[in-house]
Amino acid sequence: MDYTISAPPHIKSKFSFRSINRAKILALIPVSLASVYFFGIPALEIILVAVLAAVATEYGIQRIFKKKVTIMDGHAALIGLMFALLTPPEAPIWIPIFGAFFAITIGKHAFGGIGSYVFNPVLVSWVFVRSAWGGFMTPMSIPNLGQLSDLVLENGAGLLVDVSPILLLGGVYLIYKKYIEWRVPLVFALTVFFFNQTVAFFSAVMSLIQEGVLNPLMYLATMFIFLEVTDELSYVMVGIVFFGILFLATDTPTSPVTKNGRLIYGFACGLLVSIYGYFGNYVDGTLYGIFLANAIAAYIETKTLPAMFGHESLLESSYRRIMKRIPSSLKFEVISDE
Amino acid sequence: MSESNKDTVVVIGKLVLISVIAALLLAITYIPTQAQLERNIMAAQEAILGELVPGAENFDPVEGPANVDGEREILYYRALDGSGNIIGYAFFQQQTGYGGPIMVAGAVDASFSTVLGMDVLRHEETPGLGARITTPAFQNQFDGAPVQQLALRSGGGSIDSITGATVSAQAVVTALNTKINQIKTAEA
Amino acid sequence: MSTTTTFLIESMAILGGLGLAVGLMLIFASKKFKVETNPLVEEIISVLPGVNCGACGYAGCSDFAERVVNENAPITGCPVGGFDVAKEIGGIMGQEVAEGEKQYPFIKCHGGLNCVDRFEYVGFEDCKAVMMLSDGEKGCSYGCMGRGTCVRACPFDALYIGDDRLPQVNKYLCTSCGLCITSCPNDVLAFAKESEKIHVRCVSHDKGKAVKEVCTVGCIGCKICEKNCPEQAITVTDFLAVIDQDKCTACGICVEKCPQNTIEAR
Amino acid sequence: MESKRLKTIPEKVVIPLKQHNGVACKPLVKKGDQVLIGQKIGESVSYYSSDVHSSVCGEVTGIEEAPNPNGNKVLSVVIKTTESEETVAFVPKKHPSQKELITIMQDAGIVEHYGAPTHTVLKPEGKKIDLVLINATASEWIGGKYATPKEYASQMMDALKLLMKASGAVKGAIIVRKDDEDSIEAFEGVKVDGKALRVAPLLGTRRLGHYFKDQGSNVVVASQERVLGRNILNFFTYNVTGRKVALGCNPTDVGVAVCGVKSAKALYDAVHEGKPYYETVISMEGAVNCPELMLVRIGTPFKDIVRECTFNGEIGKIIANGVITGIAQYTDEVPVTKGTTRITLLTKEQVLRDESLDCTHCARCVDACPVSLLPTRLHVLAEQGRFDECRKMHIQFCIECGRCSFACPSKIHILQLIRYAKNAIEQAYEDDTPKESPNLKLGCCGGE
Amino acid sequence: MEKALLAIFLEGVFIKNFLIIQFLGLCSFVGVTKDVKSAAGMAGAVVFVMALAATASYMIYTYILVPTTMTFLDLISFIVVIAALVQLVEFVVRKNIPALYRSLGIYLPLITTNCAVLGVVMLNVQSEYNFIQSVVFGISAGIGFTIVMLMMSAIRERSSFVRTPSSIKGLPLAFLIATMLSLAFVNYFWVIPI
Amino acid sequence: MDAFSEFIRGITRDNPILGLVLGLCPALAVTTSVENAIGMSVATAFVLVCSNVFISTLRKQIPSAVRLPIFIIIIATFVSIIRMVMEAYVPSMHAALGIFIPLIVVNCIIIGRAEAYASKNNVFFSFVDALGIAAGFLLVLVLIGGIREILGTGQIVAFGYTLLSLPINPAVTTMIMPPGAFLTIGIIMAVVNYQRAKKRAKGG
Ligand SMILES: Cc1cc2nc3c(=O)[nH]c(=O)nc-3n(C[C@H](O)[C@H](O)[C@H](O)COP(=O)(O)O)c2cc1C
Ligand SMILES: Cc1cc2nc3c(=O)[nH]c(=O)nc-3n(C[C@H](O)[C@H](O)[C@H](O)COP(=O)(O)O)c2cc1C
Ligand SMILES: Cc1cc2nc3c(=O)[nH]c(=O)nc-3n(C[C@H](O)[C@H](O)[C@H](O)COP(=O)(O)O)c2cc1C
Ligand SMILES: Cc1cc2nc3c(=O)[nH]c(=O)nc-3n(C[C@H](O)[C@H](O)[C@H](O)CO)c2cc1C
Ligand code: SF4
Ligand code: SF4
Ligand code: SF4
Ligand code: SF4
Ligand code: FES
Repeated sequence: MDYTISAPPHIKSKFSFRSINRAKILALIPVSLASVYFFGIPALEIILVAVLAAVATEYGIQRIFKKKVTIMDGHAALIGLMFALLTPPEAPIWIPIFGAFFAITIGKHAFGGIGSYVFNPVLVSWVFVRSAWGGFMTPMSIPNLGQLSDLVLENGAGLLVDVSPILLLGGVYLIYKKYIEWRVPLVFALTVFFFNQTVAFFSAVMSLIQEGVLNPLMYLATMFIFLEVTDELSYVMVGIVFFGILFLATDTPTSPVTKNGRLIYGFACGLLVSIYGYFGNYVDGTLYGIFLANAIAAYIETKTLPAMFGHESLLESSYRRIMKRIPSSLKFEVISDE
Repeated sequence: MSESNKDTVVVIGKLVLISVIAALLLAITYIPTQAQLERNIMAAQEAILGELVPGAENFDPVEGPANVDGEREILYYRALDGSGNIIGYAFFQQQTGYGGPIMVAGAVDASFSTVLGMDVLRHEETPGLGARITTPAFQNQFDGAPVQQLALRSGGGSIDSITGATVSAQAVVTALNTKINQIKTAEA
Repeated sequence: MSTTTTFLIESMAILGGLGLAVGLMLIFASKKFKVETNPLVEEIISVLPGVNCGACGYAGCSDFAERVVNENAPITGCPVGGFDVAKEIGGIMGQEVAEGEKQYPFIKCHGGLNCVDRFEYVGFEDCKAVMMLSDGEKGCSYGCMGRGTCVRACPFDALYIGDDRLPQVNKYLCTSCGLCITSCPNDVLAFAKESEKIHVRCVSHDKGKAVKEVCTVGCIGCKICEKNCPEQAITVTDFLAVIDQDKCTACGICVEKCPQNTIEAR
Repeated sequence: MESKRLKTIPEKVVIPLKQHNGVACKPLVKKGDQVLIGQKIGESVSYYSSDVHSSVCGEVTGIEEAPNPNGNKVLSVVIKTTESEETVAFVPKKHPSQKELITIMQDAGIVEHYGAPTHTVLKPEGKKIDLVLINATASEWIGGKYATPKEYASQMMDALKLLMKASGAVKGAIIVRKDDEDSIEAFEGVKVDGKALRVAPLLGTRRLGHYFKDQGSNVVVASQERVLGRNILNFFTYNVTGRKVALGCNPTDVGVAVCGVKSAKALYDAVHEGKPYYETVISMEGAVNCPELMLVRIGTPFKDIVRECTFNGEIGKIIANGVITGIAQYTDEVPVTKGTTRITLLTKEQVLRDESLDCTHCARCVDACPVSLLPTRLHVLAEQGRFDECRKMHIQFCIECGRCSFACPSKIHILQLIRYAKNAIEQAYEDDTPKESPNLKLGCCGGE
Repeated sequence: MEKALLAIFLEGVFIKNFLIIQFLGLCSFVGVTKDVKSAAGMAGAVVFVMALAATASYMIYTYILVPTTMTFLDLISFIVVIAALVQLVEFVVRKNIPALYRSLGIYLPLITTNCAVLGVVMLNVQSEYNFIQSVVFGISAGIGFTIVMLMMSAIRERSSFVRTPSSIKGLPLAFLIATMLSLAFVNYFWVIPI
Repeated sequence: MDAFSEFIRGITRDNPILGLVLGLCPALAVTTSVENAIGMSVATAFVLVCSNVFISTLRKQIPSAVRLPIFIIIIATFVSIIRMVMEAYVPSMHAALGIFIPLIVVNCIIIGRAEAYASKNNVFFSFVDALGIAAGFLLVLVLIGGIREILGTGQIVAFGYTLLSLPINPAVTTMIMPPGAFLTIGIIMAVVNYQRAKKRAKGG
């Protein structure tokens, strides 16, 4: 047994499931700390209890079914933490316990564990808990804040995660560092942005019509609304939406694997979230919307598989037409050492 | 060929025979059950009216104008005591809830100040959520509730809504309010 | 006529009329769109296990059913269904079947931990995958590599790799489909009947010295068993003992005599 | 860096009789025979075969199946060496004709390092070659190794002319790597037919055709990014010439012959120095203290080379060629062959032993794949033995570049599984040559 | 009852989705959703039969049963008509599109006993829809059925690439997925104001 | 063939829900409470028994070409009868089961049994088979209904009696909503599968 043999390649990238989970947890630490600061001890309790419950459940299940114990990969802890952040601070303490338990058992392991689940375990659990005990999951309290703007410190009713949108931008850093894939969050964010700005645009046009304005320049000028932070847009600038875009929609097992599929999925997320948000609110809307998008992800995937022999989809042929213009030497980019 | 034609006739004959027997059986069941059904409805309405206005001896239906077919719809009932005095008004009203129409029965006293009671006849609400409008806990709130207070607590009234089912509770309250106002106008 | 009687007759007329119409339509359609099918095929499909494993040698259960009806494929052809299914198919086809003895895969190598490894392997856990990178991980190029290609080939979860790094068969789950046997790149597996008690658990044709270097339980071709067998059931060819199961009486002498403990009674 | 000859002569050499794709050579010696350096010991038996020469003086101790760097055992001549340096002269004809050049190549055993005998690349049956390329992008270390840079450049130019003559092509080019400044400097101003050449950058649609016209010459030197992978020849050809070569076809199908620097140099040596292909330059990589280039005799067991280097730590993995596509060896007895460009050594600590986790559908492999396959699907289908579905998902088009395996955070052995499935498919379907790539639309064999 | 067509439509497709909220047609839902192709075929067949059945039953109900006050014969006449229709379709498909017949195989006759088809018909009667409303309801129920069949089958197809515990593989997994689809629909679509 | 084992088979191996996986719609739709589950099972049992007996009596007379239409007419007749009777005499139960009473017609169990059993066996065994299947149906429905009701409302109330109540407060409302039905049956099936696999591996 002198040497090791294995198939090539003999080196692998530094990313691992574990490092990705750890990075995500790290990125969520700032907002967790802020929520403890503003909501006080209940928030701390919820976070600790949810993480502990998730890890303990994972350990228990893996022991009972005689599987390898994988609590050290950080996935269970991440699920627990994410559930906790989606809980309102005044929820009774058994809510995060049950939520973490349900997420790990039904959401994760019933489907087969890491990578095998089709629905984000956090969302599975959250939606179940929300529909079972709606009253406890409705955000009530308003964190006691100073005069900071909404984007830095959210001044509305909230779940723990709603404390501060800006503190969630660690997720953007993770995208930059390639811990998180970029297509879904980008298209998601753009869709939400344009949906709301378009709504604002149309309502502005409608009000002009009602006022009987005839000057076409006035109508043209409403285009500038796309550059403003409209009321509609400001409803979206809340922690939960940022969290959904950066951390929930980007959960890889629940999004399509094809490149085009991911673009469509991001669009679907954005649309579903915006529609719900338009009629209802963005707290439920973000979570229900992404959950529903999870359900159609598989279908998107089957429809965006690489084309069959000799056939090309519309999307691909236009893609190819664009690619033709790009210098061919750029296409086979050399693998660099990251 | 003629053999198979004969077969065909037999087959179809048997099919028709079975159909006819089925029809006979059904018709025979239909006649008594239909009669029972009509009795059920009458009894249910009477029972409910009686429950809502316990002291009433008699219910006098007030009918609306005749429609094209010459039928008159019963708008509400005057509840009369033994001596023929009006002690209240009872009514049925349909209102759209969360899952579909809700048929509410209600009664109000003669001075339109106090609700005498409320009951739900038919509904399609979610079991466990909206369906709780049929529970005594919800319905008892209406017994003797002042008409001015007839609104959900969130709307400044005295009625507690059901967790997770505001729409259903609101529908019941709206039904009562609408009809009471209607009767008040009609009687004034 | 009373209203009740009218009512009854009317209802009978309506439903009778409907029945007539439907009947006529169906009869017409069934003649117009007639397609010949063999109901026997459907019946056989319904008794087959429906795993579509192809162990019968045909393209799935329905193909097998069709062949049984149309091409006289053997009614005992489904190894998964075994005797029970064969009997049912026999019932449908009007044939008799006699029950044969059940066979299970037998692991002809006892190397496992007793056999040295030549290198450390990191990669896809599969014997064929190892074979693609080298000519096997074990010192003995004939033996079981214990990476479980057979385990993954079994559609019924009947195999698992035991603590000795050799595959084990769960008899209750095994359906004798033989897929594991064809999957093994080293031909380590073979069917053996329950009644066959004595087995040589080695497949190495290497010379005794070479075997001894790598494996403590391999057959070294010393012929002691051949000499001691009272029934002359054992012959050593090409440095490997082979037992003729027809002659073997399971006396167990060879088991005792084998210096390498290669022969086993079970 | 100077390339230096291995200090000691190995005790024995193992010379495989098949160091090329095609038919194995027939041994010309038998056990007990004495052989000299450069003596032909294996003779080609068909056009798709190339001769094998002894690299040492000594006695043949056996002709047996011996471990080969490709992982299998191959019939090889084992020679016990003596100190003598007696050489058999290889006298090529002066000013050979096209036909004679082809014969010289086969006689001198010149083989591309990826396997094809060079003469079959230049003169493929039934196809006409109009352009010869020397790909110097993969091996920048060769610049200045055989000689000084300028000498190297002029040798390559000579080799290119020989190659063009052998193939009958009118045009030829040497492609160097864009960031390989040594080579670019060496080739800058090389004179061809009295005209000084400039190294032309290949950019966008400015491919070779443009520079042939621009420089008014039939021979150019161009620079180009490096492409990695198994079917890189096709991409290389496409990038350089714009001619599309379907996966499963060869550049020769579109009239292009692609040769490597090593075979070009070997051809130069054979024609001008009378030396058949029995020595080659390899580099040492990985845990080696001083990565060095070495001129080694073909057939030298790895252990003799390894012994001459120093290491940081205990050797855990010996890889023939590089870390991305190289093959790990279970023994250090394997010999250097004409296909060996490099020996990579990893210490026990450097060896990856990560356990494969379940696929998380993170799609990093999908993003990494240069031919737009879905490795995330392929590896599962391969593992589950669903090979038919693998075919439906175009597994044949995988160029085995290994980027997917590299990228996978779950450390799944994707490429290995893909090869596993391809192997099974090859066995199940005799002729499974892909004719057209669905994703890249590289066209058919011979088609534009 | 007067009801906007859009409301009927949205209700039929989403809010009261036949499969995952009303529990109509579950047998085919768990039986024929192992791959997208056959799910699509089955859904197509169901939608087709639904449309035919809704029309035919509306005619029978309005022009035969109501005038003769024989409404108590509704169930039996509807089911006979549906059965006949399905068998007719089966004959035609088997003769003219054998490929489709082979892939749908035993499921065509199953449509007869598919709750969704009879469900549309009975709900039409129960809700006292007029002809246009009946047709819109039938179509929307069909679309809702198809959407969920496709979602379900795509998810189940994908599930064959992952490691589901063996005792959950198959039907239990199908029900777990249905749980999630149901949770998603129930919670999401109630926001649509109608 | 003995009657008792035929009966038991309907509960175990040929259990309509867990074994044959037929008739799922009513099994999920009406099991919001034990009471509804019992009501539904009884109605189904009535139709199942009557149609099985009727069909096996007539089995020699039924021409195979129009077998299915005739079965359906027979079944639909009994369903219509039970529907009218329930509407008249137990109106509240009728209202609770709603559209699923007429849908008994298309309950795959009934037509399946007619096809697979009653048309091939004599009256007595058809009767026993129907009883067994009906019992199996009842048991599973009551199990699902029980789980959903106790978790979903915190108590089990049937026919005016509180059979069981839990100190769970507040109850898991989702369990009596549609997702709860799928979740319950999914988990029940998984447990059954797990037990079966375990038994099989041990040679049972
Ligand atoms: C805000 C933030 C910044 C991070 N910055 C880096 C970084 O610059 N480089 C990096 O490799 N990982 C970064 N990470 C990820 C983790 O710190 C860490 O790399 C990971 O847990 C383990 O990575 P390893 O596999 O390289 O050890 C960052 C994470 C967060 C939340
Ligand atoms: C991810 C990865 C990518 C690599 N890409 C390149 C590359 O683009 N170019 C390169 O010269 N070497 C690359 N290498 C190193 C090669 O594997 C090889 O060892 C080295 O390039 C020498 O190859 P050569 O002899 O063909 O020049 C890469 C290594 C890794 C780990
Ligand atoms: C002309 C030419 C042809 C090549 N053909 C192959 C080939 O067929 N297979 C292959 O694995 N690599 C081929 N290569 C790639 C290089 O040989 C590469 O350096 C070698 O495989 C080791 O590289 P690595 O260090 O990146 O693993 C070819 C390179 C050149 C220049
Ligand atoms: C599955 C589900 C069922 C619901 N059922 C009802 C209901 O029956 N009655 C009601 O008023 N609201 C119902 N709602 C709406 C909701 O719980 C509640 O009305 C709002 O949260 C506050 O008005 C339901 C919501 C969901 C998700
Ligand atoms: S028996 Fe064969 S397939 Fe099974 S583990 Fe051993 S070598 Fe592998
Ligand atoms: S152990 Fe072998 S023979 Fe038995 S069922 Fe499994 S694959 Fe078939
Ligand atoms: S599948 Fe993997 S090895 Fe094959 S071409 Fe794509 S990335 Fe390279
Ligand atoms: S990179 Fe690995 S984990 Fe990610 S999708 Fe590909 S195979 Fe799966
Ligand atoms: S019971 Fe509804 S489709 Fe079978």
